[in-house]
Amino acid sequence: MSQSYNRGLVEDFGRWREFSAGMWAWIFHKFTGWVLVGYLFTHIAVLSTALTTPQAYTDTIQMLEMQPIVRILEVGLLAVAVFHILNGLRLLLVDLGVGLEAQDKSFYASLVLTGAIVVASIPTFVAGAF
Amino acid sequence: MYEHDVIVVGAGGAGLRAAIAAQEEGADVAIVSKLHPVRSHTGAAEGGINAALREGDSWEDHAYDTMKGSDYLGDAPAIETLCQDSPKETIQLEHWGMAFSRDDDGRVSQRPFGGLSFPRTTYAGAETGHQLLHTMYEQLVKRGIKVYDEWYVLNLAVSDEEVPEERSCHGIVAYDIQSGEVSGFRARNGVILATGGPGQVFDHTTNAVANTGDGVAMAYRAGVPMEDMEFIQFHPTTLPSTGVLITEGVRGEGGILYNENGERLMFEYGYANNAGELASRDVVSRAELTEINAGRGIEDEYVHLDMRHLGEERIIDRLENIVHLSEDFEGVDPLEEPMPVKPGQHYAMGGVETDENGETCITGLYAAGECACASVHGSNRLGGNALPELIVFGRRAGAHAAGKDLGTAEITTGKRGEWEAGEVDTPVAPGAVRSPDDSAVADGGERAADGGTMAATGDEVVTRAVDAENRRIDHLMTKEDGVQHAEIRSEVQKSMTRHVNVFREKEGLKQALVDLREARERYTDVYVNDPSRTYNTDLIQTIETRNILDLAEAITLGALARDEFRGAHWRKEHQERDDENWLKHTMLSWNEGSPELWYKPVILEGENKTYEPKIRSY
Amino acid sequence: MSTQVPETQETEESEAETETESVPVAQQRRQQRKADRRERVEERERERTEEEAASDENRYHLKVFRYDPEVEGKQEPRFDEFHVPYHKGMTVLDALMYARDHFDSSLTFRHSCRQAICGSDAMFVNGRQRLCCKTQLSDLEEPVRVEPLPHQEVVKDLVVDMEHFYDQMEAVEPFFQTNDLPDGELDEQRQTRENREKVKMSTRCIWCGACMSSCNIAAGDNEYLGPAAINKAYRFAMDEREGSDMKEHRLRILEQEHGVWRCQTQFSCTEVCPKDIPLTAHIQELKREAVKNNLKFW
Amino acid sequence: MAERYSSFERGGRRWLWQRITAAFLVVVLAFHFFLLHFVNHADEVTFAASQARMETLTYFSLMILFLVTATFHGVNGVYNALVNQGLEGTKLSVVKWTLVVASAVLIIQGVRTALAWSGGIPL
Ligand SMILES: Cc1cc2nc3c(=O)[nH]c(=O)nc-3n(C[C@H](O)[C@H](O)[C@H](O)COP(=O)(O)OP(=O)(O)OC[C@H]3O[C@@H](n4cnc5c(N)ncnc54)[C@H](O)[C@@H]3O)c2cc1C
Ligand code: HEM
Ligand code: SF4
Ligand code: F3S
Ligand code: FES
Repeated sequence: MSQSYNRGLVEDFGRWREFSAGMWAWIFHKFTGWVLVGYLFTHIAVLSTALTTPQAYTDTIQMLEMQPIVRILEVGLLAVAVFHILNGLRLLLVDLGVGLEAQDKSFYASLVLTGAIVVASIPTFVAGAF
Repeated sequence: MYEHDVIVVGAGGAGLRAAIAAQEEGADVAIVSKLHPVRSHTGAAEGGINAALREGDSWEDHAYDTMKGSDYLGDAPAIETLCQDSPKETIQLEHWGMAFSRDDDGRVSQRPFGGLSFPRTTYAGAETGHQLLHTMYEQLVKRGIKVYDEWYVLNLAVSDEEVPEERSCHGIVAYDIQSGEVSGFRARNGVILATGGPGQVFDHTTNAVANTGDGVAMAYRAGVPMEDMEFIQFHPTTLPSTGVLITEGVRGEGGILYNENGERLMFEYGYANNAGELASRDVVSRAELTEINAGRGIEDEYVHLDMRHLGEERIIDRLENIVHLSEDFEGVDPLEEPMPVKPGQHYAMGGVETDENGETCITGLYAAGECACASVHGSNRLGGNALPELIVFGRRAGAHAAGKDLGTAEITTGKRGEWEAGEVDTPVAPGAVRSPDDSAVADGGERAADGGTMAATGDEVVTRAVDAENRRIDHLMTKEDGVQHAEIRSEVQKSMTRHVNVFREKEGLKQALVDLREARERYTDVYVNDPSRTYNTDLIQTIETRNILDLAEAITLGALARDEFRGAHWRKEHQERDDENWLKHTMLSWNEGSPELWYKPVILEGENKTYEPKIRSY
Repeated sequence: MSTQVPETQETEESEAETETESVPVAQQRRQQRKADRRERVEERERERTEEEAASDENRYHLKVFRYDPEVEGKQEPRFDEFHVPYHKGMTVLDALMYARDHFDSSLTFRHSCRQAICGSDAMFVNGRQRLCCKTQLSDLEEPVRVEPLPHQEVVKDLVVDMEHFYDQMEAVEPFFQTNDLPDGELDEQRQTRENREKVKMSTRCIWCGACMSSCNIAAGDNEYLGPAAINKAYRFAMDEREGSDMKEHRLRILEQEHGVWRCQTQFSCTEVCPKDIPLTAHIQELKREAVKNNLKFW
Repeated sequence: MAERYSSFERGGRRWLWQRITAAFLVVVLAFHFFLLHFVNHADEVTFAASQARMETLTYFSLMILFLVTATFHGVNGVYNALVNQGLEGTKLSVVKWTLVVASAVLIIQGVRTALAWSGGIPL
């Protein structure tokens, strides 16, 4: 077909407003998944400072944990992880064919629950950094 | 130029079945269709397929019912073929996996339908046509049959001997809608028309927008007579605002018709004291309109069809689709309230004259399905008899075209058998507009009238037809100003619905002819606004409109000529069926531009018995 | 066939080609004249409609996507506005037909049955895949924006190329196959009511392509079979009449890389399907069937 | 027609493993977070504390398993996402092998770290 017209942006991004629950869930899950892999790699990199000397490890960790920004990022990580877990559970249920009609509600529930858990955990997470 | 053994025009139930049959006989077959096969209007059929499958039923009973339903205008050999082959063909569909509704014992379900003496309408929910169409398309995919979809067939390539019976068909000319290319298709063995109904002749119809009767018009202009065109079935239960059909299955299951006063009209006013709602369609349609005209209609427009008493479970099980249709297209939830219904154009009993093998009087040209008239339905079709017609005659036409010997047909085609000339008094001359300039090209009515002296080879016939169509299209496309088809089409539809509807009277019919003449004249000035060769629906519809004109005129001429009341054809001036004078088929031949009316007798002698016309009462 | 990567450049080139080479001069002139004339007519029409729109509030405001690779002025996609007089029960399809028949006969779209069964008029209406004939105008906010189905190549105006969709539908062996048919040509196969009930919804598909168009995965991965084709396979895989050998064969087809596993349960297919087919549920069931089927061999 | 697509390993094993690892991860990840942020506070982490935990066989093997599953789950998820975006052919294989190598490096590095803590497999 030579007569084609690429509607590119119009159709891909112009549509985000019209995305439905399932699509958002997919996007968030993807996003959180990628953040988690990213973190996994960083995490191991940081931990492997233990390979040089024990002191180097302790120093690195303590230095990092002292920084408020790291703590805030950790809260972010928590949010990401919690959402990924909750929505992951939702997806597992969907895979089992359970509650398909309530798929949008369960997505909203994951969001709300994530929010709640994160808010509740903030004190513990930032303790000692500020 | 493309070349195949057999070319099937149209991919509805009839076309698909024909293609499969031809392929089974070893032919190289291709389908050319203006719609992708699954878009064909066969998909809209709801009710079911009549087939005598069960103990206690027999094809003879089916034939008897059909003959009676036809008001004795069906040809017995065609009817008997239909009823004999239908069980086998229906089971064939089952073997191809069609998802029929099932009884408790796992066999296919059957239900009662109007005009049937046995519940023999085999169904798949209220979406039988959809299931049938898709099942057959699946077979097509399985067999790898070539489909040229979104190719609009413009015309047939027929040689031009003086007498139609001596002509032969060598192929078709088609227009690739996506690219705008005009191409010839050479058919070595035969061309099968399966282009469906002409619903667009009317404005309130259950038919699709694509049902413009192209095949009938093409065959007509090539010299094949149109048969019994005046018999148009109006379905008694269509939704008032769109014409969407509410299947007869609703009444088959026990749905009841009420007028404004909440009276069960079929009994209250004695339209059908025995069969009630399940009387034949024409009877019910007239009953409704009589009620409405007598001021007992709701909003003076429709009556009510109530099925609430059947209970939700049964409704969902058997008629679920109806619930959706009524909600989506009329905003009425039939589980809660009765559905508004009124009669709407539904089916054309007439069409291209064929014999029971699907062959027309032109060698190598076949027709099957709604566009054909082997005369199974006579003056009125029974519900559930069209789908078996598609598969039975589709198969026969396909097999015959591919060279299978089906025996000599008992029905004669063209003026080969007994026939008599007819006459009708028209207010204006019907037929092609003779104009001095090249507007006849726009008409598409031109035929190189060299009387067959050129004795062209098949290829030449096709090439010549391609040239003619190219000229027509160029003319339409280059013309810069004029009338647009939409105006003409809507005028024709309005006039037809007003004058050639359920109730017909002489003056109205004449008025319709006057209107049609005017429309034809305007059509010579038609032009296509869209200059594009890509997917030009403006052009396609302009050409379709021409076909609509031919069919509308044929319907009206037949209706004016037939001064009796038979089946679906009601005439104000003639309230009786007249077996003495009218046990004959109305035939109309194009005759180089001027419609020629003639008649041929009905065949009432069946295989074992002769059908005696009886009073048709339900 | 890709809807993803048609490089704009290529498109431009081929357009240029159509312009200069393959179109005969006469045709070009003809087009030019028509274009001029059309412009005048459109101008008039637009003025008129605008006037009428002002005078008559009972009109629906439509914004319709226009594009034609061949016609000057339409090569650059644009939206045209139409003000269509409203009557009760009017659908988007009715409105489009009205606009075509009264304002601009070159407005192009597929449609046929007007009753949600032919599947030809799925379009992108107010940001969602819908069947136009089944969508009441009164359910929509104005202006009603009508666009061709996303993720498919636009042929012209609202017409998209469906070839790819058909290819996918036909890739799953969409036909009944069984090894033991009854002998007699009048003997039917038996099927329980329950089993027919199970496949019932899946048999309703009308090939409209709405689901495929709404699925982000299908948009990204052109080889993904897509919800409609998987549903088609479901229709046969779950049909008892085919027998267990066939079922296994069907699961093999579905299990390929671009088969069921690609589905990310976005549910948008299920949401847009005009025939209310529970597509996601069917896909998920097939995933589980496939896993079960394979566990047998471990 | 269908043949066109049947180039692939059967069975959706990766799909199934993605679910199995997910189910496992829910538990372990929750445990992990809980242990390191609630029971022990993040700012108190030292080599010694980690060492103490790692020296138990159960904890050690759990962490190794955690690492492996998380790596598989994460990397496989990324791979899937790329296939979903229509990546194919050579590009896909390149990405695939890069991911495999990265996972290997990750796991090796992780195991080495764990061993550094526990001072050898804690038997
Ligand atoms: C709403 C409704 C319900 C019905 N219910 C029943 C029922 O319950 N039982 C029953 O027995 N009958 C029923 N009928 C009647 C029956 O469905 C039709 O008569 C039958 O489907 C017609 O089939 P066909 O194959 O002849 O034509 P169609 O299915 O209409 O197909 C026509 C084909 O021809 C093609 N075509 C047309 N013109 C051209 C051209 N110029 N070039 C190329 N291709 C062309 C089209 O693309 C299409 O593929 C119903 C009809 C309607 C409208
Ligand atoms: C260490 C932790 C985790 C990491 C790094 C991780 C990473 C990922 C990634 C990258 C994806 C692919 C997303 C995509 O692009 O589609 C993914 C998918 C998924 N994750 Fe996780 N995840 C982690 C934990 C979990 C947990 C605890 C669950 C729990 C329930 C989970 C459930 C899922 C599921 C079900 C998918 C598949 C989505 C799909 O393909 O349909 N993940 N994960
Ligand atoms: S599954 Fe539904 S949305 Fe998809 S093609 Fe079929 S009918 Fe259309
Ligand atoms: S939208 Fe696509 S991702 Fe799956 S659930 Fe439907 S196919
Ligand atoms: S016109 Fe047929 S589905 Fe809408």
